[in-house]
Amino acid sequence: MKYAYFPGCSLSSTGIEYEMSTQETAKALGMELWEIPEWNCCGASSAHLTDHLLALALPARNMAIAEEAGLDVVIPCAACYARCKAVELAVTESKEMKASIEEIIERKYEGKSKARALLDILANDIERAAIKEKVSHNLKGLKAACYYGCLLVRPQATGFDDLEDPQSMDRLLHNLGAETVDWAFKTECCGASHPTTKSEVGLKMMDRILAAAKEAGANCIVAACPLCLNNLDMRQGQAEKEYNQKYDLPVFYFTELTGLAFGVDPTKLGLNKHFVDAMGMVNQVLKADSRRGTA
Amino acid sequence: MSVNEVEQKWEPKILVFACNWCTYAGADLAGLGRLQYPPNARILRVPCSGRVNPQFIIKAFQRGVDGVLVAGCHPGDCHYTTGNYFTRRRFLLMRRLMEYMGMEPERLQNRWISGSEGPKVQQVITEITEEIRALGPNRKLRDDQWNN
Amino acid sequence: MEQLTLQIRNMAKEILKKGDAKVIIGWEKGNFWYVSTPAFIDKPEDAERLIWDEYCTNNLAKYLMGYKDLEGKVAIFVKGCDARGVNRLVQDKQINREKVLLIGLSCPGMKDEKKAQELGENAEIPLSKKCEECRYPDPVTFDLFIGEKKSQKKVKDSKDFSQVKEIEGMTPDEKYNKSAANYEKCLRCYACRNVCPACNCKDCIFDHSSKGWLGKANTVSDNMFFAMTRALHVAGRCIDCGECERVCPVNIPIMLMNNKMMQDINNLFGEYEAGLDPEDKLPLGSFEYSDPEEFM
Amino acid sequence: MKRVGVFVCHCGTNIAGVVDCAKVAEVAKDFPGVEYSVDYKYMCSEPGQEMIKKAIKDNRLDRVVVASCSPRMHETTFRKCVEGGGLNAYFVEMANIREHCSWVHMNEKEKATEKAIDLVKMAVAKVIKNAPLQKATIPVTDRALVIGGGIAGIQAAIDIANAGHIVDIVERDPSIGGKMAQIDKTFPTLDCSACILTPKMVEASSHPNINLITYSEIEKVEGFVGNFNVTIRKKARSVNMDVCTGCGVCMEKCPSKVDSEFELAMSKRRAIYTPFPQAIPNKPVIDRVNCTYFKTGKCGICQKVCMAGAVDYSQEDKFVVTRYGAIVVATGFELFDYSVYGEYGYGKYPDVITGLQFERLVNASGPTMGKIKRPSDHKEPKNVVFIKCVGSRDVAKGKSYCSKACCMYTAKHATLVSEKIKDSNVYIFYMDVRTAGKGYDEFYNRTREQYEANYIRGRVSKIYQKGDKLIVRGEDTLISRPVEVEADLVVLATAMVAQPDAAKLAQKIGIGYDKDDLYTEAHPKLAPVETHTQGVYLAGACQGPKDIPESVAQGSAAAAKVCGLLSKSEMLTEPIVSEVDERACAGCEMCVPICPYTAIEMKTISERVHGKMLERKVASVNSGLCQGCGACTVTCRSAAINLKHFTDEQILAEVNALCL
Repeated sequence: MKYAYFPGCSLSSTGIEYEMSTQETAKALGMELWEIPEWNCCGASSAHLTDHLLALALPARNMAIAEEAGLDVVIPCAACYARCKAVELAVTESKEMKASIEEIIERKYEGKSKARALLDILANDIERAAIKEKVSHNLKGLKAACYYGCLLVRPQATGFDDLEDPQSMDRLLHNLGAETVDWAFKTECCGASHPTTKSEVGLKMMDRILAAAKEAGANCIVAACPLCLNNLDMRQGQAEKEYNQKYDLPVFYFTELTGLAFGVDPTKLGLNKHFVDAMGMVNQVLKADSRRGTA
Repeated sequence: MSVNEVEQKWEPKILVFACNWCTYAGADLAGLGRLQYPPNARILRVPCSGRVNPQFIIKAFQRGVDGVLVAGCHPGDCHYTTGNYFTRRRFLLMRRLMEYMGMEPERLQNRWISGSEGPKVQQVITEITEEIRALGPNRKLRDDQWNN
Repeated sequence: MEQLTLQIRNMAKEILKKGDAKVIIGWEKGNFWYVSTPAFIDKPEDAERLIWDEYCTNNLAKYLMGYKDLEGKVAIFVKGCDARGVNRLVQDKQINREKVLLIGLSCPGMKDEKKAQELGENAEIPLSKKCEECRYPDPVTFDLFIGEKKSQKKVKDSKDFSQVKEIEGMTPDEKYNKSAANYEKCLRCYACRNVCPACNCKDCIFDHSSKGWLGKANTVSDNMFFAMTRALHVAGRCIDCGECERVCPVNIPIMLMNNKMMQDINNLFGEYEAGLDPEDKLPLGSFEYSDPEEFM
Repeated sequence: MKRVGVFVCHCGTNIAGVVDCAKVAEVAKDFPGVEYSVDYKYMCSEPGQEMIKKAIKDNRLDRVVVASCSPRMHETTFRKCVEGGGLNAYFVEMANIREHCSWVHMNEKEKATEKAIDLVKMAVAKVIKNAPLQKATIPVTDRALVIGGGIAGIQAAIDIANAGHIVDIVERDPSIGGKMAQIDKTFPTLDCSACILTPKMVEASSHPNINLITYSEIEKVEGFVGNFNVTIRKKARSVNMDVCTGCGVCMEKCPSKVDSEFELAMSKRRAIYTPFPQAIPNKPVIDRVNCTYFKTGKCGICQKVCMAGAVDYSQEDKFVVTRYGAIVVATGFELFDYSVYGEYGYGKYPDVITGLQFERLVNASGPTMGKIKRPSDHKEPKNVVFIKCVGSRDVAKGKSYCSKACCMYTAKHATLVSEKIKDSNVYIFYMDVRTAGKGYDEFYNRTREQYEANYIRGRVSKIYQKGDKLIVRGEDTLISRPVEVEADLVVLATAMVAQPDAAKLAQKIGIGYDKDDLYTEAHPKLAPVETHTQGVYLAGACQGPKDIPESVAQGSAAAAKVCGLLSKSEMLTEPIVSEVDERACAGCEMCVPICPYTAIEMKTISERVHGKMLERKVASVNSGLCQGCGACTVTCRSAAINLKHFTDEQILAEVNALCL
């Protein structure tokens, strides 16, 4: 399986664990990731609020390069994915739009090369068996609240799973031996863009999600978006203070857990880089597993 | 009389196929309302626009009409539920074929005119008459034995 | 092709011997090296007459009409265009698919017999026009097959309407003069109709001057009525085999009309290619509420 | 050669004031075939008509053209007139020189006269080719079929029966009554639904002219107006209706319990059951899917306990064919399946229920004896949220239309909650409040003011379980603020939709249905209960969402139509129908799908070809079904199918006349 790879800006900075774990997981699964040369920012959040055409042209350039190479594009970041998918649809739906985009990027983009979310591929493309056979460490003991975030499966057009109650990540984690909880906040906005500007709004939105996860009996949250994870992980402390709660819910990337289950060294997955301690739970799980192994 | 006299005396001859339930009734309504329009159109009554065979139109041009209007109920209002949907398909194609053969598009027109649209009858027939007048007499497809 | 010819003959013998079919429709060599004509074989020994060469241009489908009431099966050799012709007749309820045995042959594209006549035997003979533009050299339906299933002939992935576009670009008068010039030549010999698999009426309106559709006199006006009416009658049903144009003794570009209809049907009612699936709804035998609205 | 008479009418000055009628009559004399031509003040008047009749005799005329007003006005008049003159009624054509000429060209007398001449010329050319047509008479069977035993069907049946006609009601459920039987109270009067419905059910069942055919379905419908042959499938009841006394012992003793359809799965019924206590007929059926005996061959308790020996496991489905003159379709509606709404939890929250379930919860004979208890823990809810337009007015996930009754029944539910549960709070999320109807808006206002229901204008974006509460989140669009309600019970006003098999039934009967499978009326304004198939009428929600009064009204309307049809023993059919020239028909079947009335079917004919008999298929027109639109004629390449009175030849003659 060879894919063009679009990491997007955050994966080399705040989302470094996502990058590390994505690479490790891909390696383990024999996915070849060809990083798009000279890729540019997808323009998420800022661009499409200012200029519709620009917002499509930015990701279009990356997609075009991939198309020239004849590859579909795999994208870990939910925001980047949404933008790339948007342009793929835009050019296939309207000849006019295609023309004006191609004029800007001075490249052809037919929409032949498809934008694919990494989660979609892991959960829906790769055979259940193929995943299971790679699992060396069963993640039994994890009760994960799968958190898809607001724009991975929305809107219907760009999404690849149910809008209100998606299941892809749940399926993937089950294959890794983890439990997942049924909760109502899978696609609720985490307010990531508010805490700095309107913390009372942002933190409230976040607190809801943490509370709901706890109430549903989860002992960790699993995310598929660097911004969400950053928010839920880094600002969990603030939220706890604000509403004097105690959640201590580690927040994982689904790729970290996949890598972990495949037997990759936790530090190679960046599991030691979290704000809410993740290693503690990781070690528990690993210990429990080895115990089961010996027993 | 001389040729250009003929030309001067020439009046567009327009044949209108009108469905009995909508357009024909609409034309009656125009009458009741005394809505004046040019006397060039001759209305031929058919039960449904779906009854109008494109072959009639070619024949009409062969015989020497200068323009043809095929009119029926609006989509969804057909007295026979679906007749006008077939009319629409047939004439979307027919009009393109006529143009392709060299007929000016104005010479074959289609309209949806309901039984309540007297004013539309007036407006449409006026428009078409003027368009055809501007084009002049039709010689295309004309069968010479019908030279009048 | 010699090799295939032998297979064809053997298979034909077999079929007749076993009684799988009463008659076999194929091709045999005509009076000239550049002519192969339809052959109708009903005795095993006659199978030797059958051939397969680059002049088997005729679409055989229409000949099935002659065997409608035959008890037992008719076997027929089909290229791409013949097969679509058979589908046409099946969809028009003229023949029963169960009663015909289709023997598929993938077509390399046939040579232009008129050119051949001019250029002579050892010249390089070009493909005939219908084959140039053909996009289905391989039969779309068959029961048995002889030879390679995939033709070597390269085909365009979409139909070429450039000639139609060319005409559409002209002014009305230019258009009219062109079509009038074409149909001035028409003899109304009806060869185009007789060869056409889509022209399968029991009783053709052009045969009755009494009904008032068509006068007896051969006038440009009536010729054009004939041409346009026929174009409308085969619209959405023409299987694009180009036989009408090939057989026209005065070389009228008849496909210019049929292609126009095909193009517009695609644009107006969605891509459609007749003769691929006899179960399809006919473009002019159906409608969509969402059809383009121009009439207002 | 035909001998045509032309009669030009002045219509007082209406025509003569503009058109030179004398000239028209004069010129017409020279038209081919015209033997006699005259103008007169009022052709439609008594003397005018006499003049025509006389002219026919004196001049041996065999065709007549009247140049006057619109045929839509006087065609029948002059058809009668020429008939009186001894000609076939269809030997007259009219030239419309008033509406289409004198009235619209008042200032162009000369041109108007020319046009009038042309119009007469066309009419003459056509009339020469007119063939004699006879209105056929077909017998009308004096028996009506009502499909569906809901309130609309019951009302229709009673009215038809009272007019003295025999009516059969076919109901697929074991009892008549329909949805109304499940409803607790009716708006705006709040009188009990059962109290007003059951008398009607009883009246229907005891009426000498009405036969109830319950637990039965329509299998096949053939024939046409006045003569429908309907095959009815009587499902095996496993209970002999003639001997069963309806004592109910079997139902008490039956060991296998299953969800009750009538109670919407909120309580159990037995495998041998009547759907509800007031069921009519009040005799049980065995639900074979869930019956232990039919599943395992053991049990048989009901048979043992039945004193009358009515239980009969050996019964089989029966098919009966009956002939009807008219059919009323009153198959009603189903409720929209709201589980497509993820925001409402895909139906996984037990305390999110539908309005109809709520009806059962407040109903004294319902699963909770009329006490409002929520399904999950049978606690009495304090905060109740109602959400309107669930599946209605939602192009994305539901139906584009408004279900019409929801605004009112939600208001009704709100009042019932606050009447039955003191210190309860009611919240109603709505898009618009539509309460058109007598006493309706007043009711809605009472609900707001007197019962203090909180109406919140906005959609609900999410419902989720938090402890034993349902958190309902939405937006109040009037103050554009998010709102959150901690609810104990959520009631959804789900859309009224067509029965799942509505389209199938429509195809059996041959009536039209729209994109939502609702049956289409012949005309949205002027023929709201007729269908395009003569003799078939619509009543109730199968044609579109309706409340009870509307359904009842339409039931009576349909009944009136049926009575009009059945009041005669014979009916005339319009002779202007298509006909097939079998010699020319190639049997391509192109015309068959075009016909909106399924009037064209293929038939096999045998003919002698070269001395041997051969069979082939040709189209044939059922003149009872054909309405004469002529759409088929254009699809026939060989012009083998033609429309009488509007034949190709006639229309061509008019075209030619115009140009000669």
